[in-house]
Amino acid sequence: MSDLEQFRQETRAWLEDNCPASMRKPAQGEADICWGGRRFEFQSEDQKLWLERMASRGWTVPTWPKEYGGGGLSKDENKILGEEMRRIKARSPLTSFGIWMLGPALLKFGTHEQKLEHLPKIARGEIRWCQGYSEPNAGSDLASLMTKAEDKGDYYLINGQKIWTSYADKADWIFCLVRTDFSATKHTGISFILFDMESEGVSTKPIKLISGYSPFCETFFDDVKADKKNLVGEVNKGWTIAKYLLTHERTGIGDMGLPTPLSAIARDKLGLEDGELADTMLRHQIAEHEIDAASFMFTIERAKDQAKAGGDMGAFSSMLKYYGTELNKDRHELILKVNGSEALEWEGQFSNNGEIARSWLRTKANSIEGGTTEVQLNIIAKRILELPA
Amino acid sequence: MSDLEQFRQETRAWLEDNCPASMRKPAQGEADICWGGRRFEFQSEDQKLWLERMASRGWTVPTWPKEYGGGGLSKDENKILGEEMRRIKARSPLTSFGIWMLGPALLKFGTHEQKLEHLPKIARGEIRWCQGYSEPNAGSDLASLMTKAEDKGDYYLINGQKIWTSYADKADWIFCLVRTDFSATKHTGISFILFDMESEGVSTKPIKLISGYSPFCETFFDDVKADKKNLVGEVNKGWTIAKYLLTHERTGIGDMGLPTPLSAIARDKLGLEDGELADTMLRHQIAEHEIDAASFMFTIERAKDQAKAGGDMGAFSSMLKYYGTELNKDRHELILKVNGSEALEWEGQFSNNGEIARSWLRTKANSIEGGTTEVQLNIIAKRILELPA
Amino acid sequence: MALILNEEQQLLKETADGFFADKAPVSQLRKLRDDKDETGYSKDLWQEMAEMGFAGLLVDEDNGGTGFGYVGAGVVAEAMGRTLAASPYLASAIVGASVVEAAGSDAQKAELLPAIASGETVVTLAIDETAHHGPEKTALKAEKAGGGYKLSGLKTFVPEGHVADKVIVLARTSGKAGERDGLSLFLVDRKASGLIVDRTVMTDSRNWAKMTFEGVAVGADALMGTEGKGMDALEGALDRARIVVAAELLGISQQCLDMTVQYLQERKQFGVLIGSFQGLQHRAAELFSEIEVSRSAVLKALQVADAGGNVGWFASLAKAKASKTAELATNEAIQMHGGIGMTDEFDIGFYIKRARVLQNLYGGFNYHADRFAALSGY
Amino acid sequence: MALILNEEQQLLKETADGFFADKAPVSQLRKLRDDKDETGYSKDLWQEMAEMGFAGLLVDEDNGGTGFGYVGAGVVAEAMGRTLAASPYLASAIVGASVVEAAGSDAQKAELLPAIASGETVVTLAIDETAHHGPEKTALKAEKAGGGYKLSGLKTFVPEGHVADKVIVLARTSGKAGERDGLSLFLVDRKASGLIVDRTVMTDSRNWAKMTFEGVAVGADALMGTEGKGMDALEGALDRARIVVAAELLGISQQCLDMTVQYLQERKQFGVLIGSFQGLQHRAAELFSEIEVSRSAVLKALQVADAGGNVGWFASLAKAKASKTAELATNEAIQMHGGIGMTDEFDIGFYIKRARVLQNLYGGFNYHADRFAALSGY
Repeated sequence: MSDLEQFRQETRAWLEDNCPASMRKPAQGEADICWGGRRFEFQSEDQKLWLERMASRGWTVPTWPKEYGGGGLSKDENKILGEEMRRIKARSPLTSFGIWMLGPALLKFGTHEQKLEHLPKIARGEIRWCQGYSEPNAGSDLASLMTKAEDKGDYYLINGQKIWTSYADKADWIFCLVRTDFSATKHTGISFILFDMESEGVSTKPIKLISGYSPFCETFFDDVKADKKNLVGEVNKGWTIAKYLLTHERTGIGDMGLPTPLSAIARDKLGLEDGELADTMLRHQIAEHEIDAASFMFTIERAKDQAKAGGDMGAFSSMLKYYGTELNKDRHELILKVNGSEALEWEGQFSNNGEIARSWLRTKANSIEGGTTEVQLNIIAKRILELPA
Repeated sequence: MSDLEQFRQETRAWLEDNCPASMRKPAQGEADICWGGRRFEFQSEDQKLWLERMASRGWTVPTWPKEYGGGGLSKDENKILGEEMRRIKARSPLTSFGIWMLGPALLKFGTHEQKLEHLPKIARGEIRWCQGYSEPNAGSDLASLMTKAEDKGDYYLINGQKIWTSYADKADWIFCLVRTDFSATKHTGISFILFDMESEGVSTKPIKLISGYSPFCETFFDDVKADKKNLVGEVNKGWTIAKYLLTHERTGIGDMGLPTPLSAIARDKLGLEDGELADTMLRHQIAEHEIDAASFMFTIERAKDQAKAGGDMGAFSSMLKYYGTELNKDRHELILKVNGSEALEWEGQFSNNGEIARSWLRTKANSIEGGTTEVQLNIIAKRILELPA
Repeated sequence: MALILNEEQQLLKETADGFFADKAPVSQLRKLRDDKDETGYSKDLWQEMAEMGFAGLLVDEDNGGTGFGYVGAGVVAEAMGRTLAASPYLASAIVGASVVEAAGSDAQKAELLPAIASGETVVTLAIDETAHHGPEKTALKAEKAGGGYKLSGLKTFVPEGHVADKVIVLARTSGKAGERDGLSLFLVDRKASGLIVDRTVMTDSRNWAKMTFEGVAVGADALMGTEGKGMDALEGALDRARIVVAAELLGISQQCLDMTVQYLQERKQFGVLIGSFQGLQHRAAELFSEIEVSRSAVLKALQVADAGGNVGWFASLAKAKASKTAELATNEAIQMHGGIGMTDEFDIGFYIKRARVLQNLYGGFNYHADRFAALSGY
Repeated sequence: MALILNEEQQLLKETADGFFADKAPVSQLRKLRDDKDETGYSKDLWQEMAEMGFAGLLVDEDNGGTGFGYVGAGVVAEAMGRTLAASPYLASAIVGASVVEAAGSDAQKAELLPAIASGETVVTLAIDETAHHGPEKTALKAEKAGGGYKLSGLKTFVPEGHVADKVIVLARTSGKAGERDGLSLFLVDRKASGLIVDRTVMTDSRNWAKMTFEGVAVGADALMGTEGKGMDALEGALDRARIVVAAELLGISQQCLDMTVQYLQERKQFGVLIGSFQGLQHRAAELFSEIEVSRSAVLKALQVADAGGNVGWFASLAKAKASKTAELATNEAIQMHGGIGMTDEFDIGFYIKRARVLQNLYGGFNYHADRFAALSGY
């Protein structure tokens, strides 16, 4: 038996023994997702147990080195773990910006001390992170950010304001872009720093969205002190890290997994006549959409395979982000049409408090957050097609 | 009986007596259109007779003053003439760039002598005009044209090259934009001048298009002498006249009259099942198209009524030009689909030598000639929406 | 007739624009929503609208209205679309008045029209029973009983149904769901015994109602028009209402464009005004064009509605085109505003929400594109 | 299997790109057209292609081919799309070979496959009888006669039908037009008595043929596969051909983008490079994205074709997506090139013409979107 085969058998057995039954069905909504953090309220004993057991093996972040709380798995082992988890429909034990974003950045740009300090807490779900990038006058144009960090010897004094900080009101620490040199041109003079959201001078204010939800905050820094040891990479060179992370984020947003096919929803709602959707115009629109959606799904597959084969994703991730988010907006416009006036309820049990309409409105942010569609198209035009500025 | 009623009766009687029977059915194609000019070959005696009779009353240009060869009709009388001609399906006796374009410009900007010299010949169909605007390096960007006109005392010496000159190889005279001041900024220093295409130094070369037709030419000027008396308006102020004419042209191209409804073509080709087009997807696409087309038709009606009521068309004509040409391109893509592989024949009697395909290819120029779609959108953005430069 | 507003209509437009900007800015709808107002509109505003004559535009002078007609009604609806003024205008002054006018007996007209015009009585129409529009699909039954009728079944998504005084109900007196024949119109009191009304708060913060008819008894005089021929009377009135809905959608689209253009003129990014980016300029110019083209379809349809007769083709044209344009306008407005457009604090969200409700009301783009094709003979 | 080209396929791609750029640039097609060449392709080129192994990519080694498979066939088709190389590749090496492989008897395979692979024999398929694709619509009759069959009817738009040596004909042995059952495949010599072939010059300057069968007699051994079950064998082969057509369309789209981007990088207007206008940048970036997304659908379908089995869903996906993208790419290329794109002297016109022919061949976007929906169960 090969090592990998043995790993598979052991993994299967361990999961069988350790994954609670209630964790063996897909998350039904926001409430089923474990974000971790100091103030996280577990939805159930099982949810807590599942996190602890997986974290004990480093399997919340399977490919991170063991010394930083990871599982130290090889790519092949990680693939097997994924397969085995899917086999029993096991939920992800932990979801966080620490895992997706800060972790990869620290692994690449952090010092050994920084990794030792922060990564294990991410892996165990003890600290929940948020991202401080956008500012009121620097939305798509991150390079013109104004939040100031003054060098005060062993700490930086931070003043300024961030906006669109996802879940800042629930986060414990922030990774933040700040301007450390105001005389420099836009992209230089920016640094990447970490600090505790409980520091004096930090305050957050949730932003109510048109969907009625408040996943984002305005975040204010008023003479906040950030220890110098938490500056990641070189001072004034934070832009390099930010760019690296944006690429990660883009790939994540473009790749939204496989939702229920639109046509299945339509079949349920509208029924078939002679094997075809009763509404022929909607059938046509859904077919057009699904042709794009299936082709896009294969594009993600191709991009991943290309990356595995050592290809450089580069600005291709901008294409995935742009195309995926536009598709998702289109999908939700069609879901509205499939559901007719029922989709337009906003309150009441029948419609689960307007879930269809609120989800539809939520998608409008897809092509704004994480770099607008316009910014992605600019990047494609300039970096891939090499069109002149 | 009112004057207008009397005018109607007299007009009806005159048309009845003077319009040859063969001129009482719509033009079937290019060959049926009378363009006039020195070298025009009449398709029939009737065609010639009809032009002469109408010209004798000034009714080839009914609203132009009588002293310049026009009919001197009031707006109301002109409307009645149009109605009476449509009543018997009388063909237009004469079509020309002189009537559409140069005439209105001369009436507005020309001297009495210039009007006396040129307008009657246009009215009688004796001189066929072409328009010399675009140059190889000044397509959408007319203001950067390079054709040079040097002041030589009583004439200008013209050197340079024009492109996209419609029917230059068939025209007798040209109205032409030339640069008279090279030190001036782009829009100033341009003059509007007329000269004979038989002048020494003028040569033309038809451009073969992707449709296989050659309606446009390259036109070369090599030391051409143009009499100063044929400069229209002030020297270096030709841009004002060009702009006035472009607006005229735009309105003309946007307003393409009512072609056979797409749905009628599709009904003929594809047949109905239970009263609906057998191809449901094509039916949907045609309905979408026809909703836009009908709405656009009413937009032309509204624009005309607004103009009649004294409203200023202004940049609205850019919208009509943009929308009308894009619609027409879409229409021909759909005609291809309706006709399937038959539409893709290029030679042979069955397809009338590929008429469907050639017409489709012809439409691709709609959104380029007379100011590209991009230029029209720029104009709307700047002049109507007042967006910053 | 010239395809422009005449002087009288132009004056009405200016009056309406001024009135709603002054009396019913978007902040009024926001407040109603935040207060969880159970009416969903300001009764004071509605009274003022009635005093302005807006409730009686479709009611003739003998019955206390102005008889201004559909062009006028559309002009006022467009103004309401620009500020999202909430009122039972559409339900009562447009749909209610049109159906009463088309199907009512002299007695019903005399009773209802003056009350509609004065704003005293709110009338609404209950047609749909499923999430997708289609009058012919009506299954709600009206059986003869005791010299009158007994109504049983369900109506859903009835605009302002929670507060309407009178409900005009499309019911089946014979045949089966899907058939055009056998449908009849009945005038029912909202407080009638056996009629259960459930208020539903919709995405646009307005209120619709579900109505359950548990054997609601009405007299023979509740029948409007000829039994079994309800669709003949209803269709023309409903088509006219669709055109007025299209006019409100037009107001929404125009307002979205105006707000967006203003934002593009003021917002800076990368050190320059974002309105100078050609990508955004072209999209704004395309949107402008679509709105102007929609405007023509709507105005033409309103004029034809005033001229009388069958307006089905024009109504489907206007509703389809205005719906498609409103979808584009609201989506582009949100996207071009960037993050700020996503916040509840900013007004644009109210427009996209109202737009989808109106797009869907009495048939969306697909319904009307299909009907347009059918009425065009293909 | 990874959704990328493997080393061997990558090498083939580079070879094919180099070969066609060198041996069959667009100027070759232009010359064939201007010379009114009655073959419509260069026989020398075809012979060289065969020597390169391009004619035998789908033929196994025992029969003289390379057995490279569909991914390889698609890679070569894409390269041909980039230079519009004219040859009977699609008709003979793809469709011909696939159908013979799927439906032919051992004897037929032994006779035809080596001859296809060597380029010696050109085989084509005759399906359609009207302007709109639909194998089931076949009405051309094959009646039993004298131990064999007699074929009567019309086939139209047969690619390279004017020069093909052998024609595989879909004919009806029972049932009526519209039915899937009752169709059979026959191998007919183009020069058979009673077969009238009319060459048609198409928009793309290539040649198709109309074929009139006036009681063409063939032997029993002309039947390919089982009588009445022709569609079962044909469908898989036809679907694979559709995917290869999609690959050629992909090459056209890519070439249009590349030419356009180059033009945008070089052409000045208003004193600046037009490629710096954001309006054009965004449209080019959108086109790039559509092409990449199409590329994935095409490659996936080619891989599934090589894996064997039913590929209908993938074929319709790839053909629909590639067709729609090619329509966008050719239209955008023409528009962004401005006036020069309209001239015959410039090459872009050749691309838009070839694109529409291929979009239409074996079913256009609508045909395949409809089929995609049906195969997806709605």
